[in-house]
Amino acid sequence: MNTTTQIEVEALLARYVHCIDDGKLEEWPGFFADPCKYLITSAENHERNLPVGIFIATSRGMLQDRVSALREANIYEPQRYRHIVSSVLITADSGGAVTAQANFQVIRIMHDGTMDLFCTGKYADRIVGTGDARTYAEKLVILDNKRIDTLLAIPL
Amino acid sequence: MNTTTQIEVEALLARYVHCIDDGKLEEWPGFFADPCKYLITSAENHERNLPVGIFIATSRGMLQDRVSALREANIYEPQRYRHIVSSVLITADSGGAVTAQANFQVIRIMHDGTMDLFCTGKYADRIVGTGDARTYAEKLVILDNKRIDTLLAIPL
Amino acid sequence: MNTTTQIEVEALLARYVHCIDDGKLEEWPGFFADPCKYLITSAENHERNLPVGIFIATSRGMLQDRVSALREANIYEPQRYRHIVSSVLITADSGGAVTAQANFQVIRIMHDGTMDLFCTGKYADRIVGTGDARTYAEKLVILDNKRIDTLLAIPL
Amino acid sequence: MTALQSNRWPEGVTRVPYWLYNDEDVAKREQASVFEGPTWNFLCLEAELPKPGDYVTTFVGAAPVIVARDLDGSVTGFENRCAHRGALLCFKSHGNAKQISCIYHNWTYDLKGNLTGVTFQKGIKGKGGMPPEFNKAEHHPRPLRIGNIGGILFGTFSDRAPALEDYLGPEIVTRIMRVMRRPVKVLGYCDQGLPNNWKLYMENVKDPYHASLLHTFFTTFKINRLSQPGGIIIDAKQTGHHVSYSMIERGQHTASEYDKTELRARKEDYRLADPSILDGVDEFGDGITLQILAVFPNFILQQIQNALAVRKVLPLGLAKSNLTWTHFGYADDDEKMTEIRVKQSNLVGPAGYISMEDGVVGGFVQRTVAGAGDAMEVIEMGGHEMATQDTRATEAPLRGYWKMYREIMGI
Amino acid sequence: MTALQSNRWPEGVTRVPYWLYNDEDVAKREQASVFEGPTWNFLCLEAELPKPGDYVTTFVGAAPVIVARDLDGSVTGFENRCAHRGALLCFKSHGNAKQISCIYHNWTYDLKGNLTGVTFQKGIKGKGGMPPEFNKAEHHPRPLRIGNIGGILFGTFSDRAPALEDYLGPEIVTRIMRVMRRPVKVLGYCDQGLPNNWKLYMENVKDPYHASLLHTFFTTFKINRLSQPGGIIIDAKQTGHHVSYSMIERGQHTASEYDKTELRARKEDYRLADPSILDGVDEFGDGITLQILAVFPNFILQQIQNALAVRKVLPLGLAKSNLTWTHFGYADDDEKMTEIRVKQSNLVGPAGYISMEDGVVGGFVQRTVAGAGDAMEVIEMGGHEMATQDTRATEAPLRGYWKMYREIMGI
Amino acid sequence: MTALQSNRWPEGVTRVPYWLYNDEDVAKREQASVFEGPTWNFLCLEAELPKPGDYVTTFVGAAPVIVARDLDGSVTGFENRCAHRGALLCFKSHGNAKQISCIYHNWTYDLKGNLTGVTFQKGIKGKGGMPPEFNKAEHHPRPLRIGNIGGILFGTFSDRAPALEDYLGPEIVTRIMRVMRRPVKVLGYCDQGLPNNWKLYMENVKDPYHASLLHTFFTTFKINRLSQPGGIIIDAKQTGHHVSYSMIERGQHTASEYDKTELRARKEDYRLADPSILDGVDEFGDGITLQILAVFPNFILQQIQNALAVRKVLPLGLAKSNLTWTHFGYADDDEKMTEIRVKQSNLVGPAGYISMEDGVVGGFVQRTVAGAGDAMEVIEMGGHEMATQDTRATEAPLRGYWKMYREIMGI
Ligand code: FES
Ligand code: FES
Ligand code: FES
Ligand SMILES: [Fe+3]
Ligand SMILES: [Fe+3]
Ligand SMILES: [Fe+3]
Repeated sequence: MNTTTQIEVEALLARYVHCIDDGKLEEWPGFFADPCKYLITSAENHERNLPVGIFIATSRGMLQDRVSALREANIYEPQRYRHIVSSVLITADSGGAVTAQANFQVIRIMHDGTMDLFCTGKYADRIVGTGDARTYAEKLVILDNKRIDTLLAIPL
Repeated sequence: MNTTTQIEVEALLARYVHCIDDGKLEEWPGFFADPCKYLITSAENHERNLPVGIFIATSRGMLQDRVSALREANIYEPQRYRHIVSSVLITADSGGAVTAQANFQVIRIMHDGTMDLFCTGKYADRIVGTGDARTYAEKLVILDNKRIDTLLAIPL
Repeated sequence: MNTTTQIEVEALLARYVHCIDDGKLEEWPGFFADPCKYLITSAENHERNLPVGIFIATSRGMLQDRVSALREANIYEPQRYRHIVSSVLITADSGGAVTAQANFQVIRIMHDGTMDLFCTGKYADRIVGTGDARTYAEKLVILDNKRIDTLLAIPL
Repeated sequence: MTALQSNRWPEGVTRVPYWLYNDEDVAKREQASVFEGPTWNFLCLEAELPKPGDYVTTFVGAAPVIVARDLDGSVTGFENRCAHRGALLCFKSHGNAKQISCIYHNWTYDLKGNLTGVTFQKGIKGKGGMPPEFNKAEHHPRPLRIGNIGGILFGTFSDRAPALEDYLGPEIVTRIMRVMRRPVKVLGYCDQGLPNNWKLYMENVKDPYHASLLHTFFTTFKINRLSQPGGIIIDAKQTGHHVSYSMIERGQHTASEYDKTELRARKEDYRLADPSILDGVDEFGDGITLQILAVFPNFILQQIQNALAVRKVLPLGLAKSNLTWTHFGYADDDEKMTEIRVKQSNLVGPAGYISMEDGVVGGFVQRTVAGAGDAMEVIEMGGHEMATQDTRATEAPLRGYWKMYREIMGI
Repeated sequence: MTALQSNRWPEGVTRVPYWLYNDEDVAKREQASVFEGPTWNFLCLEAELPKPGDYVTTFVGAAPVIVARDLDGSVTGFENRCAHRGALLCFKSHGNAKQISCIYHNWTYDLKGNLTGVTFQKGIKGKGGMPPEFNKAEHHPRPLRIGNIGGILFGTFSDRAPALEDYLGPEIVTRIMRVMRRPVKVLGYCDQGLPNNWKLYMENVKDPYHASLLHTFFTTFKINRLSQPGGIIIDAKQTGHHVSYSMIERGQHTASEYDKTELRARKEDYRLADPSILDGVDEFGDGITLQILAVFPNFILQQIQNALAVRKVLPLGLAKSNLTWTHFGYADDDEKMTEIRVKQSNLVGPAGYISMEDGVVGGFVQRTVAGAGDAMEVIEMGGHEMATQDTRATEAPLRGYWKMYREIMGI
Repeated sequence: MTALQSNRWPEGVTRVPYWLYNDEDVAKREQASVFEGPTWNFLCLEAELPKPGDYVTTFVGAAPVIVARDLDGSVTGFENRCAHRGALLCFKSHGNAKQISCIYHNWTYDLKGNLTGVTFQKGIKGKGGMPPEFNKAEHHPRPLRIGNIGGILFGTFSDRAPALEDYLGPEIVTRIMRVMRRPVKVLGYCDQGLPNNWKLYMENVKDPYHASLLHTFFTTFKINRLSQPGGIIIDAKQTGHHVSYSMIERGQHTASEYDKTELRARKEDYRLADPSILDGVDEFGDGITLQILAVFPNFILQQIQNALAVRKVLPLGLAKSNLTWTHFGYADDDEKMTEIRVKQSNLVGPAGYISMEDGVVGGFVQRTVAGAGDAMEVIEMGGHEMATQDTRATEAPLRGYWKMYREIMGI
């Protein structure tokens, strides 16, 4: 296996989750190629090949719109996420594109301190670029849980 | 420390948990040497040197039987696991055998979407072989929680 | 990025959490420089620049006193932690000091088997020394949850 | 003494006491009188049962039920509880079977819910078995009457429930058929956990007043605003159903109170970087961009531009509920049309730009209930009546809902 | 009004209402009338208290208790609640102590539960302290009567409970002693959380009818099948206890209804890659490969081949319970014998090949209770009586259990 | 029938039944009679509302409330529930606003809680809107009376509550002002979840008897021991408040029962590696190293050396509660003094060397309640009276607390 690629892909994911957990959402679209595919869906929909999930974006613009909607338009209680990811596994590495999957869980912490296991699942990623300049051409967020508690505002 | 060994042992564990979480149980026995020791037990039993835990296998055959029982014989609700592992620590590396421990937690997700923290604990592994051909000669799954909710079907 | 540093910092954290989870608290102060800053606080206090958190130590002696108080003085039910950490991100590396952050979650398991998500948060570390001799000159344990269930005895 | 026992609810429906959202006895009576009473409960779409033997499991309130396509092609339904010792008969969300066997002791049923086999009824080697007088015909799960309107399947345990079409009334039927005009296909499922009593979600759905005030996204992009043409339809019999709709503003927009009022919800300067999400088509040819239709007690049919869905809310205890979204399109949609619906699904669901807030606002009410004592909601927007009107500055649909609720609950 | 108050349970035990599994008042009365009533509750094995000062903490229903080996060698038991202001006296699962000190104010007790010291009873420097009339002898935790049968310790809070041997009856005592013939040692502990009311697990244990139908593994390997010789034993006094057993088929297996019936559970072609798990020994010399013995209200003694265990189920609220498994062998087992028991432990417990399903089937019933209203279980397999019989195609043990339950609960 | 209905509590306060900690009706009546009754509930520190428009959200029992600094500079308070349909008005823990707008339908309120705007009250284009007779003045959240003692803000919903100073009485006021002598600033917040009924924490706080027995750290370092000079102060009117204090031992320590008794809590040989935590200053000049002051029903003011804090305990259901710690210093503390308080904060809070045990001991009692039936606590240390005395070997403050509780609850 290629040690460097492994560590770089892990580092990309580390930067990605810290970006979200630190609330730097404006930087989040920058982790993606443009056009791209970002889809949050449930394992059930994914396995039954149903196209409608929880949220989809096919361009950086749609990702930016998500952020501005959260900043400007939508009302939701102050909350933060804590991503715990593990087992980044590179499943293919050819011609500048790396395919990888990783396990994740997200704990949602409300401003009043309430802490809940919000969701778990698998990232299925296609990564383009090299070194520290890698971006996600495709990021499927496949949730194990088909129930979302209350609402899903912040991206996963 | 030996960087390569560290990364290979982490990769072995990553493949192991994705194998289970992706439901590819038929491939699971292949992660073990034959004969081997696979024991799921509680920290309490482990610390009191009590031999009976939750499940034990001393051969690949017993691991295969576990899978066929789940496929053919036993009745349980559709469910999946999500393993989150961390802190793979190599505690010994001598003569082709590596001893390592790692923390884990398993979230169980039922087909209806119910998501529970199912168990947490420590993997205590003895790994034989080299490179990508490493297998578990011994894998102790030491659970922190002594209570198992409902039933334990899928291996940990 | 510096692969070796990344792996060494991850290994330091791995040893740190196994030390606590294995109950070897007497070894815990040895992970810190002397003097040092170890502070457990909530994200709320941290963001509002409020100096009082949950626990603070500014010397190895204070860390040792924490351990002896737990061993000799304080009464609390037998319990253990399971740390799950992820996304170790090195944010600066200059002149022998490395700054890094990592996500963590701690599950608390009581002697009767009760298992709870005890807290989640971020380690913000300043690490001095080199190779396997690195220690924490500063370790901020910034909890997402502002509520602590029952009591906090064992360090995080 | 529980709140229900002391029944502190004055006449009428312009006041609604908060204890309705936090009382065990109310919940128990709702199961008996509302869900198992003379009402029709949404079960699933007929499109989810294409082949003989297909079944889906769901709930009528708290009662688990099975809906199946019988081998003879008819749709059947019955309680999902074995007549022997009560085990769930089907524990998967959906499947296909020629008959249903209980896993506990292997009693078997046909897809109409008739008991067809009792294992060892005659014992083994002449020992044990059921007593001679045991009669299989007397033992079966409770059957459901099934109603089908445009491929939407409803069920009731009650003989007193009128025929489904009469229950809905012509105004509602017309509006259902407007959407269910062609065969549909499921595009995706989603469950949403709501931090509130199930009725608070129904209040939200039946409240045209909040839409442009709570949901900024709505108003900002003129998908909907109170000053747009629109209104509400309430069936003449006032049986607790309603439709709320709005349409594209043709010609020039005339100033109104809406525009004069200072609203948090108005951000005229706000624009999308990628507006493709709004590239919809007027597929109904009537300019109606939004139609929300609710059937008592807990069903919603949604058309928001080209995003179509059925929703159902079920209680999970007193202070939680589960909202199920079934997104659909038409069986003959081409790829392009499906892509439009997929993108517009970003508007709805738990992460939806215009439905996100509905996930939490019920919780905001629920959190004030414990301290509310005998306090009551004030439901006077649009006056006291509960009739069809061409404004959405009204809470008439809520009043209609509570009127039906009081009748059926006998409080 | 709660279900218990309206007591909707017709005469007899061939029908059992589902509301018994979901009613607060039932649970409260069970604590007072069943667990704290004239019954014997399993505490632990005597082998868990080898040395003077050893103690174990457990529960009698919801009441925490301490079982100890006193310094004089006798076994004692009392409620685990300080007589001062109610703190738990011992909060560890087990330990060893010469006396027990409450951590809150340091009141001390001997291992018989007598109050031996009250800190500052006379005050400090003549100030404060307990009033002169305070008499230590009047203050102590509630004592438990202890019964010991073959090294299995039981306790009761009730004076009305008959002596343990009379409570069990000779048939049960004989079958207990068959297993407890020699000193035992604990091989392992396990807790299992059950998603159902505790009584649903007891129903499952007392139900010989389900074994070969629910548990495929059982039948596939002929560890047990209904057509094997076997039966049930019910004590003459019908006090809610029973034994269910089966034995190796000697000679040629004769066809029976069992083999003719089409059963999910039969998979003759199914084989093990490593059958060493089945290498058992007939250590009792009577060919009985399975003996399940249940004592009212919540104790089970298990022999499945060479896998021995005691089990106890305790309520955790209405819809959950905790099942404790204590696996054991004989003190004089050699390594080889222990290895056999360890491997066969794969058959039982929460992951057990033949007990796994029992962890969820009670939950399948619990999930149908909320919608069940006044519906009732049908318990007629084997007719209406509740006597010993040589078939396991019967639900007689359930009827015996419910008969005792109704008497003791007074419903 | 609930425990409260059958009210099994004999006269007096030397016995307290455990069912008080586990009864739904008790909890409901506490909300109506204790928290919303003629008592004063701690809200926050005035220092948390420095600027006009600043607000803090908190609770009076289960009722969410808003405390604000009005634009006119006065402190106001009212229930955090919209007068329309009950949504929380403010959902953040704190903030600053000129007016308060409900997010649901944008009804607006001034910082005194007056309803100032009803969106579309006159409808839109002459359609809809509120009925003409609707009068804004009749609709507003329930107001709180505000009391301020030394910058500690209290509130009450009740007109029957006496003025705050009369409620507290001169003895308590004096001891509050001893600490609140100068303007304060918040140094940190912490919430602690307690595994017990809220009253068990108040019992613990009002119990001087346990301090040196449960808390080893205390005694080991002579921060406090029962033989040190100290005592308790109870207000003459016996309204359920109290102060417990201790001071440095001057001169030579004289032997006492304390030293003769064998106590788990005494470990003379135990020393700190870094004793800087104990480098405090006698900032009050009276040698009092510890003052714990409790105001009925749920407020605590703490001085432990230089660690100052206010605490408040609120019920979270029957068996859980939330304890809020607000650590503070004086506005004019220099860096060195702040550092001292920061280090000494290690003594208190959920991880505190001398408060850690209080987080769990209430849970130890709670766990024995389910099995306690009609059993009662024994509260006789220090006799039967409830007066000021110069010993802390007494439970007098508990008796005072329960006396007030019985009066207010009418049981
Ligand atoms: S419960 Fe269904 S067959 Fe027995
Ligand atoms: S509660 Fe046990 S000594 Fe006070
Ligand atoms: S609930 Fe507040 S404005 Fe309607
Ligand atoms: Fe809405
Ligand atoms: Fe079974
Ligand atoms: Fe204390």
